[in-house]
Amino acid sequence: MGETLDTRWFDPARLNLLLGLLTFVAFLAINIRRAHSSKAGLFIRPIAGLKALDEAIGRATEMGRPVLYIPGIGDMSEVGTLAAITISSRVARRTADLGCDLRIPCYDPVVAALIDGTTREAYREANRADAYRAGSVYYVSATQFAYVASVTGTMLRDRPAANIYMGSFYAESLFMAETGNLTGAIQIAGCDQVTQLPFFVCSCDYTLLGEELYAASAYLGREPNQLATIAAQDWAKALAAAAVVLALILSALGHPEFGRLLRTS
Amino acid sequence: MRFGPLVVTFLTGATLIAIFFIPHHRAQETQSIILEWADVVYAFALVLGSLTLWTMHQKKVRQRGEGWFYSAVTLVSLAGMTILGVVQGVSADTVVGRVYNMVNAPLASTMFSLLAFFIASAAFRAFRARNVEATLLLVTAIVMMIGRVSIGEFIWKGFPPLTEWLLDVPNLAAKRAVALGIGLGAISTALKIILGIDRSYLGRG
Amino acid sequence: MAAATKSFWHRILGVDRRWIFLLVGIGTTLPLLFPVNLPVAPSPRVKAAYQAIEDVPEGSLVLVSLDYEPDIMAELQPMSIAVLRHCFRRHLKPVILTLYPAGPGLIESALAIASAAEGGRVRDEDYVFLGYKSGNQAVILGLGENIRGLFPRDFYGTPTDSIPIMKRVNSFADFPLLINLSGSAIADYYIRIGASRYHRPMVLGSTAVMASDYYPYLSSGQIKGLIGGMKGAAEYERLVGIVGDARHGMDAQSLVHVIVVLLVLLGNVALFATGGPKARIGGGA
Amino acid sequence: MMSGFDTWIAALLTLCVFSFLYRDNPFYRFAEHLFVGSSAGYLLAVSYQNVLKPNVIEKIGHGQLLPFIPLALGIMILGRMWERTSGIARWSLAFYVGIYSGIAVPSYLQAQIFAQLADAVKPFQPGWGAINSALVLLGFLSVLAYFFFSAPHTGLHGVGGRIGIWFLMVAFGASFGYTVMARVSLLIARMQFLLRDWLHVLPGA
Repeated sequence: MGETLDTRWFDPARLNLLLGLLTFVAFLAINIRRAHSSKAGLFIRPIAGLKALDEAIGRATEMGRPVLYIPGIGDMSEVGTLAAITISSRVARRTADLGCDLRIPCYDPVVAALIDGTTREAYREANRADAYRAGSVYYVSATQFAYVASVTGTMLRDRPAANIYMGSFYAESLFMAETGNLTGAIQIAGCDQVTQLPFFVCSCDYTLLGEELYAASAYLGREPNQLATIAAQDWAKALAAAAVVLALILSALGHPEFGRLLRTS
Repeated sequence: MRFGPLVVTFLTGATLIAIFFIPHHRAQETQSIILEWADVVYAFALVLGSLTLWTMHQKKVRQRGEGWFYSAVTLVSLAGMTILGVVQGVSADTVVGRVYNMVNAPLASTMFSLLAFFIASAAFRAFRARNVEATLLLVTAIVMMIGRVSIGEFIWKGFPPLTEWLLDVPNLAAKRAVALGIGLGAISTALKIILGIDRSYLGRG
Repeated sequence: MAAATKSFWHRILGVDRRWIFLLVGIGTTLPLLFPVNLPVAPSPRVKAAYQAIEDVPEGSLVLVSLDYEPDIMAELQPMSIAVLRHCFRRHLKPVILTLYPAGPGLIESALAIASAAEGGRVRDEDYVFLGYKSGNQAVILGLGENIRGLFPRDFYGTPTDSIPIMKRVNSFADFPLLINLSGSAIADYYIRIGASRYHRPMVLGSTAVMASDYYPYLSSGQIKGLIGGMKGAAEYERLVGIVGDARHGMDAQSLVHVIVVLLVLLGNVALFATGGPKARIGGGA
Repeated sequence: MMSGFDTWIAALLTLCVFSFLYRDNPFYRFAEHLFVGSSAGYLLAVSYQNVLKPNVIEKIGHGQLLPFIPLALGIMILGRMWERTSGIARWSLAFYVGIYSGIAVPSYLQAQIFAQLADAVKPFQPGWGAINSALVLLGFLSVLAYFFFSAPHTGLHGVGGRIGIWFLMVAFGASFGYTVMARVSLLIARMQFLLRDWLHVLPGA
């Protein structure tokens, strides 16, 4: 570091990370094959909040009131935002099918541009391109509380029947969820920020906890390849749990070396 | 038609993963350049977003729709801040800097402080001992609220260590598992996009 | 049970939330007007943060990234002042930067207060203020490579190459300690890159909410100490031996906590008085 | 420090926001629209001053050619303004998504997965500490079990998942209780501003 330039083409201290990544990619490949070869498909347990998503959109349609979809205040460097974009396209497809009004205020301008595209496409696929209103997906301001002010204003004035929160949320979570609770909307949240989960749990009807947000983005598609990624994650979790237990037993027997393999630089 | 963009995503994604494992200075410099480009793309996305914001409110003002006056407020402040900021700069001694401290900063911190009210009303409404789970939630929260402030120590010396224990043991255990799950979910979501398994972000539902 | 009492408890359960808001408002204002000054006891994490700064050899440069804007300055500004005062008192030389565009104004004011309180400190000799740089994660990656390249000039326009003490540092690796006070994902980036990738000892100050998120990093040793929120800042003020805004606010803090706890207890009494626990968690009234 | 006029504006806007607690009203609506316009404009100006000017305009002015690449990508994103050209924005978005997906994979792998695991395998502490270590392990494994999607929550897995939910609830309660403090701090600071800087009924700065 400092003045001398690094000329190595591989960092040996990161070998364990590379092996970890390759293992995960292998799990992914195996599960994709499994998903395609087995007739019944992979078993993935249902996620309660997702069924509620359909019901909420249905109820909004009956009531003739809009659905408000809030993709969080993460930027693209947070993967929760990517999940929010994927889920938005499923939600849009559903509102397009049912002919329900959808509003998506965005915090991040890139996310707004992406969701605008996915939503248009969803309406086109549902043969309802005409029903898509320009301005349904809009950028507000990449300033946390200016965004919140605008979203809560929309909640109070347009009275959406369902508020769907998906993505990375920070302090604003409670502000929006409590305002939504006040207006009596059905509220469904999914968030990968552990600190904000308690607020969604307290103020929403259903909450996808942590990684369920990511699982939801795969689950909603119901494509074998997507489901395979959930199974691959489960394998990795099982491997991690086994590694932890094994390492603890080995270190109790006086061999702490195994645990050190997990250290990274 | 979408094949091209998919290749672009794959190539940039794969390159950045590879760079992580390559300490060579050329690789690191390449990464800096790519990230700088990303900043520029983001800046243009801001322009795009602000233009749509402008059009939306301009339409309301022109049609004299409900609440058009408020849209006019947005238009004036948006145009004013942008033009002055581009011409004069944004540091604390400029008009924009002053407006920021006089308008944006107090609005942001007051909005934020409203959470103190909401957290009290949410606690009152949701913390009811309806079942085991809800009871655990409510008891931990109460211990935490009392134990973290000075008055907790007056009531019982054991409160502060108990809150530490709650944070260090059950909280740590749960958060570690959640963090691991989120990590795996995030990696697989990102890989799905790089490998083209999930294309919905490009507009395919 | 008499019908009148029953309807009282029902009314408690369905009370308009604005009455709760009013109680919280009063609970905050009264103690500010009539303080009683409850004492503050430092927690082990804050002590560890204090100790990490104590352990740096006198005269060293420390990298200080103050990443917050006015909306959360309530929690982090008193912390910045206390930490800077501690650094000055120990004759450490902070090299300060911010990743938020509205950060510099707050930092200048914190520097002015800290420097004046510690008998005056000289810019570019006792500290360097590099100013703001956009790009979050990209900047932090750059800090590992070439700091003077990343910040060719400091906040006041002085070329960084011409500042004598800056000649000693150009990357994370050159600092014995990294201090980050932030209320966002910036802290994660610093942990991932500064602390994990470059193995720098790091002290983190965060908003009270984010703090518990970082406990795992504390126990894994990726960060050395953690100051959480206004309470953490008050504890730090106590360790350094000063009384600032954080310690002034602690009475109101206690009272509002008591109000919220009493409200929750009242809600549960009402719940049992009106027919006991049933229904589900969450959702709500 | 703010002048008298600026303090007055800031204080009045603070009151506009507080009025939201009673109900939605024209003052809040005004503050909301002002805030949106002023913050969006500020961001635009900041990104011009800090990104577009130094990284594109000045570099191209110095005869560099490389900045034309991000400039082109940025201009392409503006294609989203019109239906007919909106497809062209896909290329820039694909590039942008690729970058952040690529960065996410190794960073999450390192900080969320390996670092957490490396910590989880630390040997048990001696004495009473061992009980805490065992509880952390139990919590970790049971919460992982809760998040295991490939099997139904029955049998041993069901029991694990149930214990996992308890750990999660305690962690949530801890987070909630811990957060109350932060929110109240922000409200205190706002009140300090109103009472001290504006009304001068508190002593101090």
